[in-house]
Amino acid sequence: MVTLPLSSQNTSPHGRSIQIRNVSHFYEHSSGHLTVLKNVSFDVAQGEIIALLGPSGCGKSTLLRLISGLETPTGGKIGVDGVRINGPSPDRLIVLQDSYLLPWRTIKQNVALGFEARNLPIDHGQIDHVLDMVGLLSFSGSYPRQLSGGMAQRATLARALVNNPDILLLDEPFGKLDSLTRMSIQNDFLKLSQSRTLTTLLVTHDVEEALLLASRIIVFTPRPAQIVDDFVINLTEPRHRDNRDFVALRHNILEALGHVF
Amino acid sequence: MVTLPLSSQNTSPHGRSIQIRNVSHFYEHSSGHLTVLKNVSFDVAQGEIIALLGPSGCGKSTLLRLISGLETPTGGKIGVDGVRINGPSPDRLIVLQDSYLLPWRTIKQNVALGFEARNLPIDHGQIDHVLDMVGLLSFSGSYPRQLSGGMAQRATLARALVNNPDILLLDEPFGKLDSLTRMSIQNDFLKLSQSRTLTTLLVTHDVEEALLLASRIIVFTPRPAQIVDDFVINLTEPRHRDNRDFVALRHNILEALGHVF
Amino acid sequence: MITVAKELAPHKKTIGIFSFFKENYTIIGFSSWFLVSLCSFFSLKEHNYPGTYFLIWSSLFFSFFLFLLPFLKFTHNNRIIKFVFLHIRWFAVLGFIIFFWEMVTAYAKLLPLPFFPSPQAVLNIYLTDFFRLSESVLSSLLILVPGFLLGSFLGFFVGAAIGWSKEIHYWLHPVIRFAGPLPAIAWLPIALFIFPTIYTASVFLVVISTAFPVAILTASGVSAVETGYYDVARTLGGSPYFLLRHIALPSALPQVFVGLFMGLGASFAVLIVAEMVGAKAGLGWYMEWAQGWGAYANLYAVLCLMSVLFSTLISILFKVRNHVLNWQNDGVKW
Amino acid sequence: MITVAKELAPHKKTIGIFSFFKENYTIIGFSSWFLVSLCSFFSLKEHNYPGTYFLIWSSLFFSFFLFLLPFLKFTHNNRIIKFVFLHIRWFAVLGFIIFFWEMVTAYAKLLPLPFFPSPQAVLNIYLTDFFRLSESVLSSLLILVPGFLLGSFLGFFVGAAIGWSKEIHYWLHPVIRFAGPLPAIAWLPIALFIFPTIYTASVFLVVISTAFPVAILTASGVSAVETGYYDVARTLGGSPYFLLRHIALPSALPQVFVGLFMGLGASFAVLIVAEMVGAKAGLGWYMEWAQGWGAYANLYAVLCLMSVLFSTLISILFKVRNHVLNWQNDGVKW
Amino acid sequence: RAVKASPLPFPKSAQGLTRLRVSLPMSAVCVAPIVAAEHYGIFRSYGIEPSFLSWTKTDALLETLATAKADIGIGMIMQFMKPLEQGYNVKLVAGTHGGCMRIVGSKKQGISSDITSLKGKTIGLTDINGFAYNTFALLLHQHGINPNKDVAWRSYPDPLLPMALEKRDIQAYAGSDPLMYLAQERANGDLIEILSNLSGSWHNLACCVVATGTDTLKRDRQTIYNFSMAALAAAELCANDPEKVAQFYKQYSKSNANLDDIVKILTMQTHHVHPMKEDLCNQIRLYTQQLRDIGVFNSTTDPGVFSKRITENLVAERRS
Ligand SMILES: Nc1ncnc2c1ncn2[C@@H]1O[C@H](COP(=O)(O)OP(=O)(O)OP(=O)(O)O)[C@@H](O)[C@H]1O
Ligand SMILES: Nc1ncnc2c1ncn2[C@@H]1O[C@H](COP(=O)(O)OP(=O)(O)OP(=O)(O)O)[C@@H](O)[C@H]1O
Ligand SMILES: O=[N+]([O-])[O-]
Ligand SMILES: [Mg+2]
Ligand SMILES: [Mg+2]
Repeated sequence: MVTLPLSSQNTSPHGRSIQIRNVSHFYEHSSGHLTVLKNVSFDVAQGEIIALLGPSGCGKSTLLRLISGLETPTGGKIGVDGVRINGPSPDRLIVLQDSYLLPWRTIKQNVALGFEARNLPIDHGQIDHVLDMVGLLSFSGSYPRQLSGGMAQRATLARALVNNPDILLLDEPFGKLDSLTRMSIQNDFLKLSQSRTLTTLLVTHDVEEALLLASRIIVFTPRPAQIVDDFVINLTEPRHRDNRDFVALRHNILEALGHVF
Repeated sequence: MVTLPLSSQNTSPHGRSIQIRNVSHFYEHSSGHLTVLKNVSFDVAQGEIIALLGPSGCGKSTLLRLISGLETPTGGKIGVDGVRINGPSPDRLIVLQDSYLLPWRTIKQNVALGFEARNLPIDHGQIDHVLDMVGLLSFSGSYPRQLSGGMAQRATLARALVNNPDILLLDEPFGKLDSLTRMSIQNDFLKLSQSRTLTTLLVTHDVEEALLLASRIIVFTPRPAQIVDDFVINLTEPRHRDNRDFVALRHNILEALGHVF
Repeated sequence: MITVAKELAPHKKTIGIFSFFKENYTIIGFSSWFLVSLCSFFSLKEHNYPGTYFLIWSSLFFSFFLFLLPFLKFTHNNRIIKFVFLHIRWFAVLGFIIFFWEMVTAYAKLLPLPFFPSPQAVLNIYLTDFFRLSESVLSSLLILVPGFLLGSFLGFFVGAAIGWSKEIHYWLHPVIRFAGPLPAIAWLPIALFIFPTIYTASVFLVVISTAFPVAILTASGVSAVETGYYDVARTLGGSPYFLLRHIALPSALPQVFVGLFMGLGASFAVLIVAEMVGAKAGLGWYMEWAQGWGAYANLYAVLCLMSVLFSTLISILFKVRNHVLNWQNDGVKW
Repeated sequence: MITVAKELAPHKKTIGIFSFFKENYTIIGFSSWFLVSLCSFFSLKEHNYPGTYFLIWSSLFFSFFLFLLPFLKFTHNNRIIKFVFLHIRWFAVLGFIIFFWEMVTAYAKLLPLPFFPSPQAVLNIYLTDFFRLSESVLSSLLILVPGFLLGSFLGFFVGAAIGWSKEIHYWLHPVIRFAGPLPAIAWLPIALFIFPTIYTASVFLVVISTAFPVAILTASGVSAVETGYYDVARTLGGSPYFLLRHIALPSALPQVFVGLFMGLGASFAVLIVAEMVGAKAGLGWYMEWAQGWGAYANLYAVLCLMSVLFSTLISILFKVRNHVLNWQNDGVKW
Repeated sequence: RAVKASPLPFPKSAQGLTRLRVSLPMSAVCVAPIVAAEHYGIFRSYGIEPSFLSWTKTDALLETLATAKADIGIGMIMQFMKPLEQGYNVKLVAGTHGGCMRIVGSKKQGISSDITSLKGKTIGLTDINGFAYNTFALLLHQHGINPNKDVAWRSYPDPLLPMALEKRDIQAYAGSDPLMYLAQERANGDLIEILSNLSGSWHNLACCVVATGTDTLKRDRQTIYNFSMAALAAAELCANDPEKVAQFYKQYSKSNANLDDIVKILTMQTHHVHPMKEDLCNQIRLYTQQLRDIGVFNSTTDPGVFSKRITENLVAERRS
């Protein structure tokens, strides 16, 4: 792994590769520090889909928050295209674990939030297109409280996708969907990310989902999260659950997780 | 299928088998009826674990609510051990899709709710035992808002199990758990239901979960829900995902669902 | 809940309110109001003034309206008839209450006058003193409305500032904590001292009695916003102003309306007291005037008028709230 | 958020409040209070009464306390010192405000007396009129506390009944909607008429001014309970009483406390007005008395006392709420 | 209506005197003759032993009479008028004296004895709708000044009125004696009398009246008549020898007025005005007319009918 020099100024307009160098993080609690990440280092190449697996509470969401710039690591550096990040940016969007749809806005207004936040004209065509993709076009006038958990999750995804980010940080984005909807959304997502050479970090609990979507799978220890294993996935496309290599990889990954557990 | 005569008086103290006869149900909306179930008939033998599969919004949760007695079907009859049910009963517990932990009670106090509701002395030993089983013993003093979605789901399960019901109606009880916790809880649940000859109806979106746990799988059409298929599962125990019959059954069930979809 | 309107089959609704018992209530209602009419007719000899005629005719009209109600149900389905049907039991009982009141005052004279006037005497005030009463309502509204609006804005902005900025919170929160609980009425001597006219002093009192609860509740609301919403807006590129305008304030609105509700209630109280001090018109002035002349019928008339007016103003506030917060459905009910 | 206390490593906290700027504020605070002391010392010739001595000594003491504060920080960590450190900037500015007030009144005499008394003149009231002031506080509390408690219980039970029972809602909701917005002060003539003594009439007014908002908010709270909670309790075998007692009421408590907050605020207002009318002691009476005699120092003294007292009462209410609703953390902040 | 059992007569004292409970404002100087009359044995000579209940608020006066807690009520005529219109069940039987209220204004602030100088000014009061307001609303109206539009009224506790005048918040104030009298004394000639209910066409009108319940009249008209005559005798005593009355009354005076002041006030008040019978009725007709004109009374109230209805001609009835 080559350590890139990370400078503080923004040289590339569109970041696509991510560098994570020796990142550590702790939270301050009333009575002391809680270390959540410990010396995590890895690189993400442009267009990669990396799945992050690890036990509950190990620090996966924290890592995504750090990369998004919502929080600053207490140790180490995070860069995009070799430039150290400095706060959140709409080029590098995070979809949080909880949906946080604004309850006072309709679904469509929620999806339009990115345009408004950046003072851009609202692209209604694009919004409708994305809503259609996640199967919520007929709900664009509904309020979040009228949606099921799975629908809210899809709306959150749409709210991010509509902004055409270069990097997408997804925190268990399909966790609340039923199996059929999940399959269809996973397919759509795969197509989308292939066509746009989107760089994606995907936190998931579902090993099969990771195997179906990711080009690399990183497995973490329990808190404080450290990398246990880093699987590069070279399955024949289209991937299929019953494929032999698939089943073998699942075994290995579950074992890595199991050791962890 | 033999139609049992359903009398209105309670003859058997412990109901374990369930009879569902021609059950239909509609909800009244401001502008008309919304039919959710249409002529659903099936029987559940004592000790069976039946998984109910079907597309989102088809009426699975409604069926469980009807069996629990929280709602009365607008058509047809539901019986337990041949006796028509008449409102909810602690012998026949439902675990709702949303956790509904009382936010003003600690987890332990939430689990003790059943004892209090029936004016029974609180069995602290039993509560701790069940909390331990779902891995929440160290959280017994926490309030629901301090729990993650998965933990809340486990607490809800504990709140039902502590009452030793004869019939358990579970509405996607493991949906929010991470894969490892889910596996461990599924195993515990399997052991528990075998040792106690518990009769279980399990709504799930996860076909593999259904195949791992159920003795029968019933697949429904979209709303109004009607039975499409009824699979009896005779896999070699312990069941395993990579088993040939398992894979074949999964195919068939997904097909049944797919047709539906 | 998922919208299902599209798939709903239209069906004939069985309307429960047209049931046997409800129809019986129309008969009971008819009887009670007819009795009121009869009783007030016989009181005409001693109570020969407009209020009595009005009571006779209006109760007669209403009793026959109730009598005809069951026959109207299939022909009409308009809002008034629905409303009356929904409250039919109340109307029936109300008829008996007024009949009873009529009996013990105008007819049997069991209670001493002028303390316990008859219904027609109170009604008569509305007819004969209409001009002064409406002048009073107008005059009170001229204090209340600008004061409430000004106070709402002031409270909202101060509250938003306190909830949003740690620095402003540091400096203003102690002020609010100590000055806020002081009832606006306690400011009266100071207000009269500072302000040139009673009108401006009264408006000032309404302003502060509204501004304080609104500020406290707005500050609570803004500071209780879930950080997740801010996170979402920040990643999407929102500026601090965007966060305040599009996240903090809308999210605090339910609390703001609780504050407005409190403030409006407090305004009524302070309005009445301020007007008692020296206004030339207004509901508080009228109350004081009626009390000063020992005109009890006028006193009760203005109390009823006040209760209807204030109730209506609160209803308007809640209408506005329900419109603004149509995405919320578990707030305070009115 | 998940409890992590067990796994936390203990560590030495870097306490931000002991920063450079904060220490400078202690010097500024010291100076301002020292100036107050000095200025009041030079006013002794013309203001030779207990209030001035008290002001001299207390501001001197406080200024030296602030001066020593930076040296105390390592030896002590008690609550008072923490509190002062936290509010050090406020105390510094407060010193300047009082110094300024002192200058324009006692020293430079720029403002006309008796309308603008000096700080020592106001302080003097507390020292010389201590007995009557404490009698007034006591007398007001004797109206307020029983009235508020009674009103709370009444409002809670009526509200619970309205929220719980459709039938009770049908009959009582219109009454609440019309009588509720009427400020309790409007009941004053009637209360004085019905109740034998001013004391009972005042308590009655406090009762209704508390009961109405509590009833409205309790009813809202009970009727807004999510049905899912009822479902859970019903399947577990809960009786209707169990549902009311263990689901509806606890779930409505946050709303009930908003109602109690509103009611307490309204009680203060009604208390003051009721006492102005004809009581022989009490804070409202004292205010009226002070105003009547043009005793502005007394007026400001009683206003300050009222603001501290009322603020304390509300703080107590919020302490109780935070204790009862320790499971909730997004309610109204005080 | 069912015929009521004949009511009980008034109780007698040990000396055979009829006991009467009289509600009156003890601290108002104008009732001094009544209070003194008891001391000087006038009531005894009419066979009456009165006990005095003091009232301070109109409600209290009205209520004691309505609920028969007192047999006789003495108060300002204006306190009775509106309740009587609304059916208050008492009769006015006599007037006790003429005016006792005045408006005084500050010369420094441009007030002169000309009533029109009040236009656009603010008048201070102790009670915004007390009987001072009620009285002067009428009088101002009579002098062509609209009491609601041409002047402003503002209430202050009575010790604060001079302060308010000094602050120029008000230019005049209205009230009853001894307050007005004392204020004038203190003001070194700045305060000038503008209007009183002794002035102009009101000169011979009664200010305070004796009222009694209709049921009380049925019990014993003779005693009520005797009381009225005693009150008249007391008023005559006062008119002729105010010093004698003041001497005894001094102890009841609320304000720190000295004997001389009380005498002067008593002299100013017209204690020889004490109408009964038709005179009283006519005076009330006049008041009624004026109350109607300023909108306190309903326009449908007929002054002639009303004044007959609410007064009782004790002498005429005595013969039957
Ligand atoms: N803002 C915060 N302040 C303090 N502690 C936090 C904060 N956010 C998270 N934590 C703690 O940090 C640890 C890691 O949290 P994180 O959400 O990153 O885990 P995760 O791997 O995403 O877990 P899950 O799979 O359950 O989503 C947890 O123990 C959590 O309690
Ligand atoms: N109380 C209710 N009143 C009116 N309509 C309802 C009610 N409960 C459910 N519905 C409607 O009935 C339909 C079936 O709901 P149900 O919850 O039974 O579906 P489900 O199969 O459990 O779906 P999911 O898999 O999403 O949980 C839905 O369209 C829903 O909107
Ligand atoms: O503040 N409220 O809970 O409505
Ligand atoms: Mg996470
Ligand atoms: Mg469901």
